[in-house]
Amino acid sequence: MMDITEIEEQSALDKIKKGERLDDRGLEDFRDVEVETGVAKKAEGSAEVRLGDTKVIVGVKFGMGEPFPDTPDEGMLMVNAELGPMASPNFESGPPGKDATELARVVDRGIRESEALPLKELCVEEGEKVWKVMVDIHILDYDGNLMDASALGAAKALIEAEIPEYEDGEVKREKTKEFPVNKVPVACTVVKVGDKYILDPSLIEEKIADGMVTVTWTEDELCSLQKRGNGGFTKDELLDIFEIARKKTDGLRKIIE
Amino acid sequence: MMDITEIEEQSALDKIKKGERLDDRGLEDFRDVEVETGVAKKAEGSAEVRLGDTKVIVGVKFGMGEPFPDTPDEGMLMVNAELGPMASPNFESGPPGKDATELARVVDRGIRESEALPLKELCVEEGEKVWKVMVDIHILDYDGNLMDASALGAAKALIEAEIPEYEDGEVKREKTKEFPVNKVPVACTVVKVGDKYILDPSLIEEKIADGMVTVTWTEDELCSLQKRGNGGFTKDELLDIFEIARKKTDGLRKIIE
Amino acid sequence: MMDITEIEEQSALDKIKKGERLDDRGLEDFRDVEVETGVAKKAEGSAEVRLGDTKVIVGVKFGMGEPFPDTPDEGMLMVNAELGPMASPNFESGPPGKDATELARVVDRGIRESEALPLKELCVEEGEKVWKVMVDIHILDYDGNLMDASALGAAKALIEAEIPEYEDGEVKREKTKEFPVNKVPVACTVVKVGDKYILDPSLIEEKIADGMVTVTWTEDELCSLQKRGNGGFTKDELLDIFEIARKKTDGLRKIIE
Amino acid sequence: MKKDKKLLKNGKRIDGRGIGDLREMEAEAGVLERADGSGYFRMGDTEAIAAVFGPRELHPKHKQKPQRGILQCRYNLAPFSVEDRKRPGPSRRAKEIGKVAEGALSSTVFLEEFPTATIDVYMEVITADAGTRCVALNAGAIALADAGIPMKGIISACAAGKIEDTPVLDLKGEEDQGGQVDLPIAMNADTGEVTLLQMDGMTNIEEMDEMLELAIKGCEKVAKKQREALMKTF
Amino acid sequence: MKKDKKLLKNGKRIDGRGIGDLREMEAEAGVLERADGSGYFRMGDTEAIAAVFGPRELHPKHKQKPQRGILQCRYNLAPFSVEDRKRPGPSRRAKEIGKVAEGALSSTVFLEEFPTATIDVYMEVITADAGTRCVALNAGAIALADAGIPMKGIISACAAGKIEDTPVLDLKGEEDQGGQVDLPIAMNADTGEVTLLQMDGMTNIEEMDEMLELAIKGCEKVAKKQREALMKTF
Amino acid sequence: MKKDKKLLKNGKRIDGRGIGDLREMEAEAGVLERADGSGYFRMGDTEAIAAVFGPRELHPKHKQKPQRGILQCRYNLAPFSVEDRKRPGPSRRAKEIGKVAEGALSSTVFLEEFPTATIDVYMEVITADAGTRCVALNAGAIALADAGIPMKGIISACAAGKIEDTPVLDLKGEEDQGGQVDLPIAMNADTGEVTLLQMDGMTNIEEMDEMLELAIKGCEKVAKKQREALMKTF
Repeated sequence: MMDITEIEEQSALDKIKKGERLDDRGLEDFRDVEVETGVAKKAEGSAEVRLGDTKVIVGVKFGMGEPFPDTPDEGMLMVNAELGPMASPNFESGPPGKDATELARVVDRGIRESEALPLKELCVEEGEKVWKVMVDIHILDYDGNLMDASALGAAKALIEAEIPEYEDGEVKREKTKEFPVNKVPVACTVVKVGDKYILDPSLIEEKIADGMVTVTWTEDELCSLQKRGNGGFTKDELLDIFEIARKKTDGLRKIIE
Repeated sequence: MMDITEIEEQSALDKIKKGERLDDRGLEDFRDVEVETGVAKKAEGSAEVRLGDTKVIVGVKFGMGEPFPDTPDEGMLMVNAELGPMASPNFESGPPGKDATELARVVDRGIRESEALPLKELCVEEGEKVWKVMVDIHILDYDGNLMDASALGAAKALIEAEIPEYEDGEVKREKTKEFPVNKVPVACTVVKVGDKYILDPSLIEEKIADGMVTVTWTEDELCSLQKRGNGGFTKDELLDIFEIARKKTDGLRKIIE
Repeated sequence: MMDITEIEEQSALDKIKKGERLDDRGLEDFRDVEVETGVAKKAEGSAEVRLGDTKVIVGVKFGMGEPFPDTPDEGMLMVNAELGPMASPNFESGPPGKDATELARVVDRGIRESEALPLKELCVEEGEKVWKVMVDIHILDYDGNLMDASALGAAKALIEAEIPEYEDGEVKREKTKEFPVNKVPVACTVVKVGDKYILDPSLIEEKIADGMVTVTWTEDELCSLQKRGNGGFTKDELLDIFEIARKKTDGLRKIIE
Repeated sequence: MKKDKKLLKNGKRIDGRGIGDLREMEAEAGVLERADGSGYFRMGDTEAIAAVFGPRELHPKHKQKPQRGILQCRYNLAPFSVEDRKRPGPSRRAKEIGKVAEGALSSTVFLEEFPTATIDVYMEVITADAGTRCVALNAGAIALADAGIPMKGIISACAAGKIEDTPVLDLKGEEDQGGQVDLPIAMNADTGEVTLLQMDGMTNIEEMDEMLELAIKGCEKVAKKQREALMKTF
Repeated sequence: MKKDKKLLKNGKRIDGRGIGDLREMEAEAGVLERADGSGYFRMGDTEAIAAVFGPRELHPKHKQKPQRGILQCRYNLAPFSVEDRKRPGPSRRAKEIGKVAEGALSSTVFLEEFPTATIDVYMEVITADAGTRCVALNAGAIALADAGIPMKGIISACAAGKIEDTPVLDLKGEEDQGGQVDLPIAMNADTGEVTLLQMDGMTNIEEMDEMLELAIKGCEKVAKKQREALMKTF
Repeated sequence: MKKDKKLLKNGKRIDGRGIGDLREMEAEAGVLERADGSGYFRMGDTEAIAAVFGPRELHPKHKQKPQRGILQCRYNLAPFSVEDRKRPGPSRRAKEIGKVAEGALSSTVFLEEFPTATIDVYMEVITADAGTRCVALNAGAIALADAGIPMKGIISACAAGKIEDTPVLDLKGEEDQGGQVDLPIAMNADTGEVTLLQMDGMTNIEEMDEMLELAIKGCEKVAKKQREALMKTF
């Protein structure tokens, strides 16, 4: 006998085979995307992203730090994600596990590899003092597709962020100026279920996925890939997936720019 | 069927209803208070406090450190408590849990808020070097009322402490001078059981408490409060409790001064 | 009924009583000792040691660090051991437990106490910069006698190590010079089983040991001892054990010099 | 504590409030989908979200109590909720607040109805501008009610304090930094019982009486706001 | 990234390889005794050892799945495997690689044959000179086969990349540092399916096509080497 | 090690002791109430308290042994026991000493009488002036006897050492810092068997013979002191 989850999974699967979805979306449709900014008043930039019932807050804080020895004249980017127990009955308190680590690192690479941030301009004193850009992803409600929601929130929070002045050895948070973002990396996860592709998977749909690829595009370049879950893809499937993601990220980028 | 602990708890409860206690104390009596100093020879100040079978050692060590950025000309106070596995069959090894953390923080606030320590005088070089006053609470035997025992031990250990000289960039532990304590914060926990108040609860009595308030007084001011456990108090009850604690802390203070 | 392990243990025990061993070695014979160097190309020195099915890699890395305050003009030795889950079905992932800690510390003391390393020569700038000699023991396959294998590997890796040049504030790993080792500490663990002594115990033999002593000798001095396991030894037994270990370590030392 | 700035002028505070005024409040129930109950509370710039899961089986089993359930709280500040980014995960301060929050909320829940179970209350502070534990508790109490947990009354919290020797209600960040006393309380607004009480600073019984009086009146206003939010969800 | 050194000259790379050449490989099965299966793989200077334990009972029990087994990976760099000694224990990077390795290997194992069980794959990198996750996976796949785990095909991995605007196969350390794109993949050489795919750097679809083509051909050569190693053990 | 100070003069040590003299000792049994057994031991300025809990059920269950109980030790230095305040919790050194203490005490307990159980020995050093592991073990052995655990004999410990090329008994702090060899042992005073043995420093077999002889005689005196303390509790 199947339990409720299994029955739901089977329904989701049956629907997708017929080109339909449980919530009547088209296979390549996202749920409603809502983006709100200024949600965390102490952050220098923040954004809340909702994809249906999935809800993520991203906050950006600036701080002063010592640069890495191999990049003495560059600011530092740090991305952290917490899958706290609030977001799901299955999450536990404690240090970030594999899922949170992967989430943070995929978002990090999207920003880093796209050279979205002007790291050289974030150097205050070579080898001594550079700005740290600290991006914290806080998951509030988890109904699938954390990757796309988090990447979108991070991009928006960075776009919105204002950098404090640094005067007389102190960070002056009351004085800020605009923080330039060179590129806007946006992620889209393409999910294979049987011989179909779907986008923006709900929690149930993630469970029945045969594999997923999170593709991060800037306006005109592919800057990060991450295949997730079990299952495999042929080369032709991958090339299709990159194109599907490209189109969708163009649309998502418009929402936050 | 009740197990032994439940039977004991029931007896304690029945007694208190009649204004009596298992060990024949009056409701507002402390168990025998014994305070011994100089018990840890490598500490700059130390005290062992016994409240009946409860036994606590507090040691004070001084060290040199960098001040907090927002108080560059003040020494630093650190209070830590270990509820090690020695003290009770129910304590486990590992990092401090909620109980140890609360214990340390309540004792810390009593000392900090009463301005007992001359923190400004503990500055050696502004922004660079200040004394750290490190108070470690070590629980040896746990039969209730760790808060009052620990706070009393901490106050006594600080009164007894002698501060080392700092010469030529080194802490000289062989040369010490007196360490001035401005105020003597003393804690008294008032426990509500039914419609009665009791003081200095044993382990069994803590279990049947409807709520407790730990009240810290200096000679003439109330400097810290902490309601503990479930249950609630009306405003009038609270005002009574503050007075009960005031009288009792006056008595306890005499023991250690 | 005994399980397979118990039957094996019983056979090992019976054999030893008769002066024999499961693998037909003599009581004081080591299994084949194989030592290979240069096995970790990024290490400044490395050695793989095999004692039968036991297999250990030791790597030596040099780094620059601040000296300990009480030895401002000396380099620092650090020895670490990982009993990773690869080496045995019974090892778990996680921070080093008691066994790994003991292993690292016994190897550490053999090197430190024999004054094998010229720590004074490893000072670059007194009180500021000294070389750290970092010895990492990695267990790949565990069939008993990790102590002797690890100590031998550590000695060999240090002998093989070349120290980088330090120029213009940077470690230049492409330029190296010889690293002098003054003494060669070698460990031999003597195991008591009933009234017999055996050397180089296999995993099964370690389980039936009545006690072991790990004895570390340099060419001419005893520099470290560690009694391990339960059981006890009379003084005369101990003096015998030191001599047995001396002879055997002389032989082992020849293999690595 | 810097005391150079004047915090009170002609009985008015830096943001124009009177002695006994709360900051502007906002409350909402049912803000999350996965949790069994959830709540949002804002007081001035300080805001928090809370989620409730349970009653559900307590793990590990040896912590289960045969006679009654337990209520567990996690109080946490988001890394971006404060001036200088906070390391993720509960600090010592947060652990202590989690514990007193358990005391504050447990008293109102009929835990004897849920033997062996746990009710988990997770509170996240999104922006911290003083009064974080009170705001978190207010969100937590809404979440408990939203989860349908049977309760003896709503728990409502706010802080009184002392600035420039004057008892006042609901300190905001600058007042807190320059203040002399911080007195957060939580109250069962239906029974009038104080279920959380902490205090830092130097004071006396007369001032305590005044501050408690202010805080109790504040809690009543908070309770009204919480109830309004809960009404909207029915 | 320092880009001052010329990495390509007349179609040849710093170590003399052509655009589509792998580094020299070495493979061995059954290198450990205690593990149920083990493997060694080397590609140029990068080398790794892997051990497989299982199928065996999964602890804690509440993680067991009634319908199928799970495959768990640990990827770790030895402290002495890199230029500056690495702190022991898996870093954030290593945790992530462990997770994608699970995805890469799980797809080939008949996990439905082992309900409630776990198959543990432990991979240790001994020397790191770029391509560590691929080399570790190649050792891991050999170890799985050596352990007799029923599989749909061997998993083989290698990375393509872009240096000086040119797609190339199997970057070594200096190329990786000066490179523009890193594209590690793992492939089931029997089905042609890509089971691990990561990419960092800026590129476009045409280049991706070229790089994937190079990497897929590389994986086929890796598979040959793995099979040879496994043949020797029979 | 600073060797500028003269540690031996005319056969006398800095505190006036002869070569083979122990420091002044103090011993007490039953110093704690909650523990099943407890002990206190002091040797000069070094002092320790020990508590024994058990035999009691071992958790987690999969560590239980069907044939015999186990004995577990925790050795810890109080943060204020040393010159520079120590971070709370067992260090690497303390973990190792816990392990050798288990070996030293297990040998004397009839563990086969307690299948599946654990006996836990917790030792806390209050003041450390050399010889801490021996003093802790002496307290631990008293605690075991005080708990009524059946034993083959009392375990007694002390250290010999070498200062200025001379074997001596029971080094105090300054001697330890300026010394050449440290040789802590524990002995079953009833059987004469050495159950803990560690040694650091450079020496030879003749010196070892002398030092062991000194230490064994020392342990006998320690045993006398322990037995006196235990007698007082009956």
